[in-house]
Amino acid sequence: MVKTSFKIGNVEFKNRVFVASGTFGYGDEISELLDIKKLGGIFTKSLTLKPRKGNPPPRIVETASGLINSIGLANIGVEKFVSEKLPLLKQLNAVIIANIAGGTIEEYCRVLEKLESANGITAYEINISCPNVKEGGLNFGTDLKATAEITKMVRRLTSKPIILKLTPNVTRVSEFAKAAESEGADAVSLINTLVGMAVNVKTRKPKISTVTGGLSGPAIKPVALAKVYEVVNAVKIPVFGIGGIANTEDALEFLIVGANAIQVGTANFINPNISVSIAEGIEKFCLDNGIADVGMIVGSLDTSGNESVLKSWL
Amino acid sequence: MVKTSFKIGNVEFKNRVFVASGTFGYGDEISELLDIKKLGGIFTKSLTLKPRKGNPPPRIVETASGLINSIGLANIGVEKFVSEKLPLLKQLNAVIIANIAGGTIEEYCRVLEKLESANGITAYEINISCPNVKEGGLNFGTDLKATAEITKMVRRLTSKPIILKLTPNVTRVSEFAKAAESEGADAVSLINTLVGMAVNVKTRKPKISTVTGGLSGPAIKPVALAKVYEVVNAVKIPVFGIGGIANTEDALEFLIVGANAIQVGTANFINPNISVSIAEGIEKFCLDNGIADVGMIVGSLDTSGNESVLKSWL
Amino acid sequence: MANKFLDSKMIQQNFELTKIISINSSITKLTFHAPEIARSILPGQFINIKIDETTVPLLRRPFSVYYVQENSVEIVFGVMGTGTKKLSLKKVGDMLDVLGPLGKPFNVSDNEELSILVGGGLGAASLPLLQNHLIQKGKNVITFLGARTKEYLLTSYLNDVRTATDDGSSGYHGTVVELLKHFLIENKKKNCKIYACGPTPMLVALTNLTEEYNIRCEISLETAMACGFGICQGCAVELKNKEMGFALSCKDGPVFNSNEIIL
Amino acid sequence: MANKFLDSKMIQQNFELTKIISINSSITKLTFHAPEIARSILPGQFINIKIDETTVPLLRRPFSVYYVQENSVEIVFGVMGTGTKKLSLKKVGDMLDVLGPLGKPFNVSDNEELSILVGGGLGAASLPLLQNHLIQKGKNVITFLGARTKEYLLTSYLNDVRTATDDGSSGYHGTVVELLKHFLIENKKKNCKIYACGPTPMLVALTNLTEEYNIRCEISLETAMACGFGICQGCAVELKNKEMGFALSCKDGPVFNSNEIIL
Ligand SMILES: Cc1cc2nc3c(=O)[nH]c(=O)nc-3n(C[C@H](O)[C@H](O)[C@H](O)COP(=O)(O)OP(=O)(O)OC[C@H]3O[C@@H](n4cnc5c(N)ncnc54)[C@H](O)[C@@H]3O)c2cc1C
Ligand SMILES: Cc1cc2nc3c(=O)[nH]c(=O)nc-3n(C[C@H](O)[C@H](O)[C@H](O)COP(=O)(O)OP(=O)(O)OC[C@H]3O[C@@H](n4cnc5c(N)ncnc54)[C@H](O)[C@@H]3O)c2cc1C
Ligand SMILES: Cc1cc2nc3c(=O)[nH]c(=O)nc-3n(C[C@H](O)[C@H](O)[C@H](O)COP(=O)(O)O)c2cc1C
Ligand SMILES: Cc1cc2nc3c(=O)[nH]c(=O)nc-3n(C[C@H](O)[C@H](O)[C@H](O)COP(=O)(O)O)c2cc1C
Ligand code: FES
Ligand code: FES
Repeated sequence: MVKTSFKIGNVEFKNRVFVASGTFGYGDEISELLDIKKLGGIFTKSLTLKPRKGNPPPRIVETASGLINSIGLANIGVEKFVSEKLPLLKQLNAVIIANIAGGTIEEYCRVLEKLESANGITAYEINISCPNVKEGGLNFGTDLKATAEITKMVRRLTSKPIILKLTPNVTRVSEFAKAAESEGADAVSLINTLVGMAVNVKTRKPKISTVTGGLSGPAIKPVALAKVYEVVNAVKIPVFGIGGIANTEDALEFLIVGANAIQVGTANFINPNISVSIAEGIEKFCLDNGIADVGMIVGSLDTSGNESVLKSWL
Repeated sequence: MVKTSFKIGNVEFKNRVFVASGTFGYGDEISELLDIKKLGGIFTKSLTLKPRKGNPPPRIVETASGLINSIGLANIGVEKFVSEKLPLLKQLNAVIIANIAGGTIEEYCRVLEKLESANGITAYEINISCPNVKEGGLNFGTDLKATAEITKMVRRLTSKPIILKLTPNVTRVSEFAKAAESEGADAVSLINTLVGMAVNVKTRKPKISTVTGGLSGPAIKPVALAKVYEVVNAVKIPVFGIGGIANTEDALEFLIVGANAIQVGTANFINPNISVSIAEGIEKFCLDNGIADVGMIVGSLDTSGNESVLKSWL
Repeated sequence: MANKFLDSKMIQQNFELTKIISINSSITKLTFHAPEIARSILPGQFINIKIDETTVPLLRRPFSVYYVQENSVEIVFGVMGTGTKKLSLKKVGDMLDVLGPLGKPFNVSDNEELSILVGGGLGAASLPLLQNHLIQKGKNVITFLGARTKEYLLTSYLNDVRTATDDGSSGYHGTVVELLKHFLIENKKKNCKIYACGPTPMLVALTNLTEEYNIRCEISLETAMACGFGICQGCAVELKNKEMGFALSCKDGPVFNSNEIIL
Repeated sequence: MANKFLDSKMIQQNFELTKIISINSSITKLTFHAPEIARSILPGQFINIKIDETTVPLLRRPFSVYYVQENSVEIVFGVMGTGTKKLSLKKVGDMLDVLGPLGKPFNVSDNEELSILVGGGLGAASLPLLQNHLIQKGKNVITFLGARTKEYLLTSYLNDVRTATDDGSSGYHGTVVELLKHFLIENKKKNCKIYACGPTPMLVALTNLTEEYNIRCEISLETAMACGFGICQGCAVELKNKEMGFALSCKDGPVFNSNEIIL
């Protein structure tokens, strides 16, 4: 028997494989194709205070081994989520982490309060890749102060685990992880999508209605691994690794680098059952290699004999 | 007849297709396979004051539609370049832009001086994706002050065009472009590689000797286009677009977004003749579409009817 | 816009390719053994195919079911890009990773006297199955097919077909919507209903025509999709009723009433 | 470490696949019509193949030339990952985008009495061509082949072969280097030279053995490569002489004297 469970704060999760926000609907849609009980948990689509229709089409375009999206956080709003979706998810025995988005810090707080007063949410993930409406659209997640401030404000509202979801579109993501840690976040998750763009050469128009969108998928896995590596070396709180994970080996790469758990995103679109397969694949890897606890893989990267980039200059 | 030439500062280039630094050797190696006279020019491998052996193997690994490298700026040093390579390149009638790297600002200046006193360099590209030895390895290119300072110092040493090569691994690359512009750079080029990483799950070792390396190739094209879009909207000086360009259509995407010219990198490894094919392809595109001057494509992106990400929140 | 057609349960499975036919230099027909899909697919629904195990193409590619015979399912397609190119190079015996049936089918339970099917190019791929379901319901069915040249006219399996080609190489010389207009003018049938699939310009022209003549019209869209089963929200379609926001082409469609959406 | 072997000019060209043979479930042999390569390739040189037009795999894949007959070139390979998998699925008539010949060949002009070829697994792919060149130079040649099981022993085209397998299914039960050691002990030949290609552990063992017995030894490496023709500097190999920095496997190699590099 392999130990697959792990803890964040005082919450124990069944295993280390989760599905990423926005890539699994609200969790109820594809319950026919996989047993969501077998996952560590489900990160919901980002929830906002009011329902959001989202951005006009075209919202997606495929690139080399990647996908650009600009869904615009289309969602049914927190209230409808609580009244319509949550009961369904509870029936399916899913572990639910609610992902929260907002245009102001107050909005984040209000959404969290509404979820807190409902029943059945295990933890919160705070999506800070949103434009700060009051600061003229500057992305919260690229603003160190705003990141710290959001963390501080939501922290006061709940004793459940808070996971700050970091954007990779910054110079030093570890500083953002540290800010979240010092304001009391229980964990961080990364990466959200990279800013990306594609152009239709015939029409000379952007292939995405908002000109730029978020790049995800296997193309970004190397960037995600490097960012996770930077963060695990900077903070003590657990890290969720996200970005281009499409099979067991990809997931193991993140765990070895130091992610305590992983989230599967874009790959769900291609193979809706892939997250459960990965959870099983990790367990099998442990069995085959005589590893008693998946946790023993976490951070097992062997960098002996490696050279730092600086050293090569000295 | 299509006009393909364009100017940077007072220098006229034959066309808008160049080969990127570090992806074409010194320019002489593959002269059998293509006619380098047909290119706008060749950006040399980064040149440093002393010869550099580069990083230990493994230096490269392939990822999904991408390549991570950590060559470590292996090069023969500026003096040997001037004495051994430059004469060969002049014989081939190549337009040469020397790419300069260093561990200190003084080193950049010394390299440039040595090149300036030689004969046959058309312009300089300053690679600031190097660790600043005096600042404990902080990358010059992620430090706004250092970027401005380097530009200022090299600017004083030459009247030839200076092109600042920007790293994408920053929050707002346009700020770096503006700093370069205001210190007198004639152009900027972007993107250099994204920080990336890959892990061998069997050995638990990084697949690159320096743990992280630089990600290039088609995987990064969407990121490169978005960064170029950000920069062309922020500065007036010309922009070289770089990142994942592998065919004529890719090159046109960059021109449409607003790059005045493009550089082909990783694709040279796969098809050493591709840059010349792209130059021809752009000309054919213009002929087929009745475009008299390639410059008319530059910045022709049609964003009418597009929505800003902020607007979707308001 | 909830989906009322989840009767045909979505499955993901590998099916064996049993036949590959090049209909002509640009159109390929694949047949695969898939009893589960053959049994449950409804006209207008689609399947989503993972082309191969690599990440290029990354996403599945959606295709209409062209025809069903016993336990076999047929699709037809043209080479558009990497995905369809690779698909056209498959060999008999290869396995095809299929997810489906997906989407909302055509509504074949209306009370029209004459069912008029309209297909443009490879859009005609969804018509044979539809025709058969309508005939089973006791309807009179005729089909109008348009294409660039006669090579692109998918007339097989269709009983009563009128054709139009851009180059005049078969049937009417002009667009299929023009041809249909002539027909509607000549045959002032009262109670007809149109079912259509094809390129957007054709659907726009058709929507205008059916509004003018006040004829019910269902159209099937070929919106770009990331998942195909309702979880990514990538396939948004604008609704005429702005209050309603966007519909999802993969779940609320791909079949819509022509008067409810903005093309 | 300048390349002295640019006599065989590098070309990039599409060649037609004329024959595909599955040597067994895991090894495939491809033959293509390429007079230009057939004429100029030297033993130990390699060719770099673009698998298909997509970006997965992105880079070319290097292969030794296994054999040359008239205008045809043969390669053999096992399925390792995406590139070799896709290559194994090619069909006769497909075109193969080839860049080559590349790299520095074995030096066949030494004055040894006995030339000993050593191949491990698919590393043996470079030996037949080498054998023939050595025989043409009037040398005595024998070959030692090692592999996991007898299925992986590429004995074709080789005249005088001794084999070793990990599972004992053919020849000596053990490694090919052990077998060679027995041979060297039994036959105290004075003047022999070893030419080897195979997995790194084999080359390490061989390097130690040849140092012990003070025998000249050239080894061919299978370093990962991005370009294959000297412009990326990705294929660095550490030299024993630290002063010299790194050699490039694609240009200064893939053949090196075993005593000049660190494996
Ligand atoms: C519900 C549905 C049913 C479909 N049924 C069929 C069918 O039965 N037969 C058939 O041949 N095709 C059908 N299509 C279209 C088919 O899915 C596309 O042709 C295919 O995805 C193209 O993939 P690719 O990788 O070859 O091309 P890509 O490389 O993805 O694209 C190549 C070019 O085609 C354009 N393109 C891609 N997808 C579409 C699209 N959906 N509509 C219009 N242009 C597109 C791209 O913009 C690009 O210019 C259907 C699409 C949908 C959504
Ligand atoms: C000069 C040279 C000559 C070669 N000649 C032959 C030949 O004649 N026949 C033949 O079968 N192979 C030969 N190879 C090896 C061949 O190039 C690789 O097997 C091939 O590149 C693997 O590609 P892939 O996409 O299938 O595997 P990938 O997906 O790239 O890799 C799959 C697995 O194989 C490993 N791998 C990849 N490349 C190598 C390598 N070069 N050496 C060892 N392990 C590797 C990877 O680490 C990974 O674990 C040669 C290599 C070189 C450099
Ligand atoms: C279509 C789509 C929608 C997404 N929506 C959200 C979202 O609502 N909230 C969020 O925090 N992240 C969202 N993401 C980001 C993913 O959760 C994930 O961080 C990212 O896609 C990288 O992982 P991947 O490469 O595995 O997809 C979305 C991603 C995609 C592709
Ligand atoms: C193997 C390799 C070596 C490189 N060496 C240099 C270098 O010496 N100096 C530099 O400024 N950029 C260097 N680059 C970056 C490229 O010039 C280019 O900015 C980057 O690869 C993105 O373009 P691409 O995706 O077309 O390759 C190198 C890139 C690669 C792949
Ligand atoms: S394609 Fe994903 S929701 Fe429609
Ligand atoms: S593989 Fe590029 S230099 Fe050797």
